[in-house]
Amino acid sequence: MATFTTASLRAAIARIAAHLEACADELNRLDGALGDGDLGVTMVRGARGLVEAAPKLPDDVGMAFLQCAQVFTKVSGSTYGTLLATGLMSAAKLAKGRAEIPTSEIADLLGAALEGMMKRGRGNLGDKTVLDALEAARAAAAGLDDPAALAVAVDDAVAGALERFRDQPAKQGRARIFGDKSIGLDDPGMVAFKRVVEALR
Amino acid sequence: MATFTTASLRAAIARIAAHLEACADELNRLDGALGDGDLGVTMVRGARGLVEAAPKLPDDVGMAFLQCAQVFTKVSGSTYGTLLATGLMSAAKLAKGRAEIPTSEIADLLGAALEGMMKRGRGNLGDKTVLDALEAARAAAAGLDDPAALAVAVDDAVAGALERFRDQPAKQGRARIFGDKSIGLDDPGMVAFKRVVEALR
Amino acid sequence: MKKILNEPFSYVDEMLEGLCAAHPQHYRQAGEDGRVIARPGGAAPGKVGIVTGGGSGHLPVFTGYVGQGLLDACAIGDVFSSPNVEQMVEAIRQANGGAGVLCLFGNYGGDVMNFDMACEMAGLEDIPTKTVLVADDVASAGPAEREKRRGVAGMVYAFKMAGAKAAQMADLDEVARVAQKACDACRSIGVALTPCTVPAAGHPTFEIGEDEMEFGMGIHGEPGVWRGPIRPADVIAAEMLERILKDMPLGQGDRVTVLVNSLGATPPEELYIVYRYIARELAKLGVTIVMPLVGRYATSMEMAGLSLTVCKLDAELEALLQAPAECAFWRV
Amino acid sequence: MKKILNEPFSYVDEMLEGLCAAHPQHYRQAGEDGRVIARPGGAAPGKVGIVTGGGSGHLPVFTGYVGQGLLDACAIGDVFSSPNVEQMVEAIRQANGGAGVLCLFGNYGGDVMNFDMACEMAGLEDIPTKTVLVADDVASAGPAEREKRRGVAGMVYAFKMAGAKAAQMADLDEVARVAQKACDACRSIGVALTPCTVPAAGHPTFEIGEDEMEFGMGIHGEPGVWRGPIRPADVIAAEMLERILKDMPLGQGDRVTVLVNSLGATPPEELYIVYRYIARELAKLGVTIVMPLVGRYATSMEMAGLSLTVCKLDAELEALLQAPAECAFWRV
Ligand SMILES: Nc1ncnc2c1ncn2[C@@H]1O[C@H](COP(=O)(O)OP(=O)(O)O)[C@@H](O)[C@H]1O
Ligand SMILES: Nc1ncnc2c1ncn2[C@@H]1O[C@H](COP(=O)(O)OP(=O)(O)O)[C@@H](O)[C@H]1O
Ligand SMILES: [Mg+2]
Ligand SMILES: [Mg+2]
Ligand SMILES: [Mg+2]
Ligand SMILES: [Mg+2]
Repeated sequence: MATFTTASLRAAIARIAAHLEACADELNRLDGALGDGDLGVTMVRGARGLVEAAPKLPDDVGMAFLQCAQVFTKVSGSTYGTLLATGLMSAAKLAKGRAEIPTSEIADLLGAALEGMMKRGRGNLGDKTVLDALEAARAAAAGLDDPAALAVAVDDAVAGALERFRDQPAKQGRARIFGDKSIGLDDPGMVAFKRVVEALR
Repeated sequence: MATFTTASLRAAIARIAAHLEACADELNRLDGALGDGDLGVTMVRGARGLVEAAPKLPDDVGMAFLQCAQVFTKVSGSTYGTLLATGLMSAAKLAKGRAEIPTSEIADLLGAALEGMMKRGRGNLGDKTVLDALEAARAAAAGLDDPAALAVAVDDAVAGALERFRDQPAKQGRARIFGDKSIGLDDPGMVAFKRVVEALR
Repeated sequence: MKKILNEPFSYVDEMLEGLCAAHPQHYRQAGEDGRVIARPGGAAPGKVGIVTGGGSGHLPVFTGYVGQGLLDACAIGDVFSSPNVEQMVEAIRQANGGAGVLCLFGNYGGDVMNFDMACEMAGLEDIPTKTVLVADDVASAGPAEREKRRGVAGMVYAFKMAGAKAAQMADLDEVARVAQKACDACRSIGVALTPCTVPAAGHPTFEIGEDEMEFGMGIHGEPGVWRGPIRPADVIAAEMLERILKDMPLGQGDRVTVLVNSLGATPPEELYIVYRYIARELAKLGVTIVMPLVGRYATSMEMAGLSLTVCKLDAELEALLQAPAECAFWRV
Repeated sequence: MKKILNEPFSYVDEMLEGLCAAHPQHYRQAGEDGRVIARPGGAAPGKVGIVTGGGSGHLPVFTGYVGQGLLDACAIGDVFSSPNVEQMVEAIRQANGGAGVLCLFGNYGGDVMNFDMACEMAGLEDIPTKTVLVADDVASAGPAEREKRRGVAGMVYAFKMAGAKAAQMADLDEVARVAQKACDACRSIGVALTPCTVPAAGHPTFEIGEDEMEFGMGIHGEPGVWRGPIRPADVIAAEMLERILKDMPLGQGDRVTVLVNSLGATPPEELYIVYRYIARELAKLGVTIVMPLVGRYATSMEMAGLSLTVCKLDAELEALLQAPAECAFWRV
């Protein structure tokens, strides 16, 4: 049975961080079209913070998630940073006290993160936000216990979500005030999530 | 020997006031070109104040002048009002205690007014201001004791002063900052004084 | 951009450095990045701490109201941006004198979310917190959706009254109750004549015609209720008062306090012209004005415009309003 | 014209009505036309009265500084215009508590002439007066012609120090001596970024490019020393300080007070950025800053820009600076 450990987390951080550096401009541009254009900055700052924190992350996966959450509470005052911090903190509660999480439980961690983030942001599924990408990832991960298969399934699912929501209007955050002008444009937060999961494929 | 009395002053006020009402726009316009455009307003307000004050002016010509001076302290915060008030007050000091002033002394009253106004405004003859018109009037009045002849001489002299200064630059007040642009334009304060004396011709 | 600054990205940090240099008796920088302003003497033991936070560009709001009888700490974001969660947690720590901390701030999405998380994290550090949101802008939502309203200048009264209650050593529930009561008693509305420029953006927050005003606009340029030619002061004042009274009727014998607040560029001369109208009209209704404020209390840098806040008083709020208080921008 | 007003010609009278309605504890309208603001309690018997006056549009200057430990009365002209002589005489009467009256005002031609006449008329009423002119703007004339300089924000210190001296029941000569000493100790210089609009004129006082500033401009738009692209805050602050120090050298051990003053629209955020620089530089020179002021103390309605005033203190001036004072705009 494959498991997720702090070592897996360190490896993931390294891959995600490298990929996000390359995606920063794209994310700033997408957020610039539907918001204040800082999403790339948020992601890069967060990723760099994670890289810095990685060597000292504890073996308790829950506590490791908590420290990752704290990184995101410092990076910026933007919504996405706080939502990611919230998601990581919710996952931390579930993982607390354990040094190994079975791959089959990753869907539960994603579910916990989703629940925390919905509560925090008072957002709903269908609003065309990162929440919808996360829910797609959770559903795809459910029942899978091979890490590689899971990574592929999750990335494909998030791509599908992007596809599905592209022609809907945004109902949350700064993008909402653009109303129907957001139709046809990808939600920057969903794209950011896509960049994260595709780095793990 | 002809004399100047409070009755003469009342008659003069009536003629000056009527004429200034007709000249207000012209004076505002002239002051607008070289200043803040309020000179017509100052003159009309002053004239109306004098008309109101006229019936109750005392027989003591000096005290009558003092009350006229007080009218001008109220009409506005502009230079011209204060200068006229100063001139009237200076004349008042000379005339104080007398109900009749020989016409031959009018030049002295004008001289006293001029001196007071120069001190108040720290202005000099040759600055192209009301002072130059006043000096021309004083010089013309000197030695005359027929009121009608004096009125003509004074008006002609002020006209001559206007002529003489027209092509010089202003050296005092707001007009000064216009520098050489004031060349060719009449000084509004000199014109206002001309309108006063021509009303008495 | 008609602004006096160095690097746009150092605007807030340089401002805070100057603020603390000028008023060391009132303000102290705290936190890893100096983005928390706290009282120089530290938290008062046993007193409920009051914390606020929000974007920069609104001085005296938010930072300026840290002071005796007012706030204990403030988390400071970039211009018009929420502070981050860690800054808020640090502000909560700085304000904690062992009796818990009230988070009292304007109802803006980012601030709400971040304070929510910050309170959760403070909880992990065993600091009890309560949250009260200021939502006084009647232009931003109807009475049925009051909880969706933006927080504007009314927060000054909430700071004052809650601050006075905390200074009396009331407990956290009591301080939160008073803060909520003050918020419930306030109604505000603003008009904007010109935009302002966020330094990092470098361009005005919105466009508006040379003879236009926007009625009901928010302090970050959030859309208002109408845009049209600039009206006379009394006509503007009448509509502001009417909209406030529609939401919160007042009559004979009522006591209120009133704030006529410049959004920045509008000079006190014009505020007094408006105050004159408001005072007359309230007098006609038999309403007594207590301790009116006329000036710059909640601004948007160099934006032209003004807001009116009416706060209805009962004996408790009136006493708290008049209790002593002191910061660099206001002394009671 | 981005202003909130009714009739341009009622701007000043409506402003004064609002001012007195909002702060009856500080201000009372007097005179036939209400254009004098005096202390509500009347002149203090035996105390030297201090009177100022000038055009409107500079709040808190001039009217705002009537108050305890400050001024006793003020004559108020239209926007940017001198009050008339009668208004000044009335202000002198209102301030006269039997110990004579100091006329303390800015060095502007119309005001000087009118106060000169007003003092003469007050003399006819047996009220002894003395006059001290504020002439602190180093941009307006070189050191050889100091007496020709315009009076700007430095007058706030002259009001404060003379007001404190009068409150100590000093005689007229002493109060005038202190006022003159305060004026001699002050140097100011300003920069303007935008003009303002005189309501009755309806158009801006001057034109300036979107990226331009004018260094050394006066508060009515009087020409400055150069016009050019807007520079960084620290560069502007450095030139202001340099010009002041050239006129009044300061060094190790000197004590000063400093005012970083907004001309109106420039927000406190930017004033603090500039104060930060000034405080650092003066510290480098070994100069100690006492009770700095940062805010809107002498303005030109909605003009953008700021001024720096440095006032060199000796023990006497420092004590007078810190003596209690209170008006609606400032409390010490
Ligand atoms: N209330 C919300 N709940 C969930 N997701 C949200 C919410 N608001 C915004 N988002 C997501 O956050 C993304 C924007 O993040 P960010 O740029 O940090 O926002 P901002 O700069 O406006 O604070 C959006 O594209 C969307 O996916
Ligand atoms: N210092 C001065 N001495 C004498 N006359 C002066 C002086 N300054 C201005 N004047 C006269 O006053 C006239 C302008 O008067 P007025 O419009 O009242 O001035 P302002 O509106 O600028 O105060 C000028 O045309 C000039 O004749
Ligand atoms: Mg964004
Ligand atoms: Mg953002
Ligand atoms: Mg004029
Ligand atoms: Mg004038």
